[in-house]
Amino acid sequence: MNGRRMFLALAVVGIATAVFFLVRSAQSDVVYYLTPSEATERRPEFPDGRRFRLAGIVVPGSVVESGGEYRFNVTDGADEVPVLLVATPPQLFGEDINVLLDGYWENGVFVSDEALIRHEETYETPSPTSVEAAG
Amino acid sequence: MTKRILPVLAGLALVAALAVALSSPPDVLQGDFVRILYIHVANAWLAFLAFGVTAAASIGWLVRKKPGYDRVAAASAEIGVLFTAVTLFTGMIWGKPIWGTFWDWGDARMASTALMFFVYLGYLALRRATPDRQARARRSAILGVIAVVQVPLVYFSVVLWRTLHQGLTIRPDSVQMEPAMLVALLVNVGAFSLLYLALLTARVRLARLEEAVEAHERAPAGRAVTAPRLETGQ
Amino acid sequence: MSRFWRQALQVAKRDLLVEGRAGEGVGIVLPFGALAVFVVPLATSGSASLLADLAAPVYWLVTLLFGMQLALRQTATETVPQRRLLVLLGLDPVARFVGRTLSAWVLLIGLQLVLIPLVVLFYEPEPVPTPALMLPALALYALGLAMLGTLAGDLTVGLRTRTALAPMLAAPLAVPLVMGASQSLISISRGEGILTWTLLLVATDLALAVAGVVTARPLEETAT
Amino acid sequence: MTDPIVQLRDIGVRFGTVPVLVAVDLTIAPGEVVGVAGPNGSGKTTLLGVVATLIRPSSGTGRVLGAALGTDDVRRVRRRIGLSGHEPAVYPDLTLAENLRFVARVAGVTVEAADRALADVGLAAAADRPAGRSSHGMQRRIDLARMLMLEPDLVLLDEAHAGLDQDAEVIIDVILERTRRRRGGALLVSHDAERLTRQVDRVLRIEAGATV
Repeated sequence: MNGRRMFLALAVVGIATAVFFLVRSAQSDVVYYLTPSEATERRPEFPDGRRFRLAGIVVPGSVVESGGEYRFNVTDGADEVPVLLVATPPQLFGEDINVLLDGYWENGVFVSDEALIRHEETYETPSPTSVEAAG
Repeated sequence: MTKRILPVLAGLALVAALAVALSSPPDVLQGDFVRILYIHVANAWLAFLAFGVTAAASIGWLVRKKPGYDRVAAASAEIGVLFTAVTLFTGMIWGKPIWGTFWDWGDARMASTALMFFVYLGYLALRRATPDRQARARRSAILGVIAVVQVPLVYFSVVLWRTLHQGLTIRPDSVQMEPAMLVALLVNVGAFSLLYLALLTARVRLARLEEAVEAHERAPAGRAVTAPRLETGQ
Repeated sequence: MSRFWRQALQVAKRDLLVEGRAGEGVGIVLPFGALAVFVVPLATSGSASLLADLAAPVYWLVTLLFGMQLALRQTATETVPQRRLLVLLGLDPVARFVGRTLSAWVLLIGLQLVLIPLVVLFYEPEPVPTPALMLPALALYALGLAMLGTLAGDLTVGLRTRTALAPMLAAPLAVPLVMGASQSLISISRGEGILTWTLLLVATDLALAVAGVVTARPLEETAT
Repeated sequence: MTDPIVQLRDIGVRFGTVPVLVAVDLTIAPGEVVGVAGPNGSGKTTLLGVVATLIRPSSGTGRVLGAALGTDDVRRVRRRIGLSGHEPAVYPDLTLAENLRFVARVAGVTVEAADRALADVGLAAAADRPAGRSSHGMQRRIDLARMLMLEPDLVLLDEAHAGLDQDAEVIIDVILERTRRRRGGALLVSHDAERLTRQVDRVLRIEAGATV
């Protein structure tokens, strides 16, 4: 029965260690989405047409709409990526909003046909100024 | 007496919670949609709690072998499945206007919550499939212990993976929420906790009554066998 | 060799000997799984690129579902008199869990090795740069499924609805395994690291092993 | 060594809400062989399960080979209990010899002892026959061969005479004789009262879950 205890102790330590490194490597390794800097940096890994997801903040003043297509830039504070969105964006889409785009590179432009809003875990009530700004 | 008080309290609390949720200020980004969050989060939290109670009661049964633990484990799992279903449903309603989609397969939180739902559906199926009460208690207690492994996986999935779902709002070191909204959330969590308690006690009481009916005038098996009413003819 | 490992190996050997005689896994489950691999192309439009994309998902689906069939095969299900006999022989319930897992593991690896060439041949997926890198993931995946199959089988022993119930209990719990193995394959074909997914598989396998050891004693009583 | 092999006091067993045993008292002294008789459904087989430590009593107290029933203590003594139930405990896909050898290896007994026991019960010539394609009587003999091989201190036979011919009867006689000599105990359940009284020291009657 001592063997049983020893195994359980070792296994729990093993699970803890595995989960610890899992969390660490998951944050760098697992590509659910790329930030604009990562997307620029790892450009060679994603040839034109290969799909991935890109997440960033819509740069204020960059949104141009024409015939149901939207052109804008997304940023993570460091790099900016030009985006062409060929779909109807969600209700909350707008400047300074965190978006998650599904698409691929095409001649240096990220072409996306699906946009989702990624909202942060912070919740705020509108301040008087922002209410006016939202209009 | 108490069996009347708890449902009434839970009902009043739910009305109050709804009032607070509707009167609380809108979110700067999400506007009025943020009100769905109060119900969504309260249900998700109670689903975790319910499955945690199932696991604890399962361990209790394995150690003590008292039928009371089994009743609590079963009742809590049933309520947990119900709350998980509400969580998934409200999450989808919320996701459409906010994220722009009902469901996203790449999202670890959504996928793992759906899995948790199926794990506990399996738990209930196992209970239904086992007629003998002792065997049912033992088998479901074992599964109740194995299944709870899923719960932390769901909770931490947003930390483990970069997901569409937002991270943890309420963390030990900071609460990233305006006080008025936090109050609304806490009132809802409180109200749904009362609902959970009311449902749990009612379900446990029902289970006890079911068993009493079953046990009513059961004679030893041997007493049901009498001498055959046949004679050998000459 | 310690008493524990002698008992575990005896149980594993018995299971494999029974399988060798009855042939339920090799003769029935395996061909049935292979048939499932053939049905998918028949139900598609015949597009080669679509089939190539489907190769991996079909492979994981078939190994999961038919792997469960294999682990829960009827001929390996111990009857009540057999279980009672083993209990009275002083068989350590943990050794029994380990032995049953080992035999199921061997059969599951066999299933995988048969299905891989079939899928590659008939679906023509894009070649993986270094296929040997998949071996640890496949082994860990099969090990996890073997433990889950053993646990689910013991939980449902003697129940009338067992054939559907046991896979239903095991399948959702198997998802971290499927995820770890399938994402390993995707990472390898992209030339990325597989550390994360290997860790996920290791953590899940260890958690299942702990579950198996902890529940072995209470499970022993389900059959008596 | 005057402690009884088995001592049950006021044992009750319920399956779900159905009581199967309600008040059973039983003592087996060292060297004693006890028979159990009673009509269908009276709880004979359940009683045997309780004595074998396989069925946990719902009420009452009992000790088997010194271990208190319902506690983990029983694990220590299980190896010394031999049980032959209604259905023989054999693997139909394994041969008769393989069945015994598997048991020998798990229990930590030599393979030679298994082969010797097989010959002792008269199955040496059928050693390579799959158990599933052997008759019920042959399977019962495997159960008995196991008792010869493992020499349990507590022998439990359910429907001791079912499916056995006169030759095989001798095996039971030998097992009981050796058990008596070891100062072990035995409990036999049978419908055949005549054969039973010949082999046992006393007969216990149970009716509707209670000893009478």
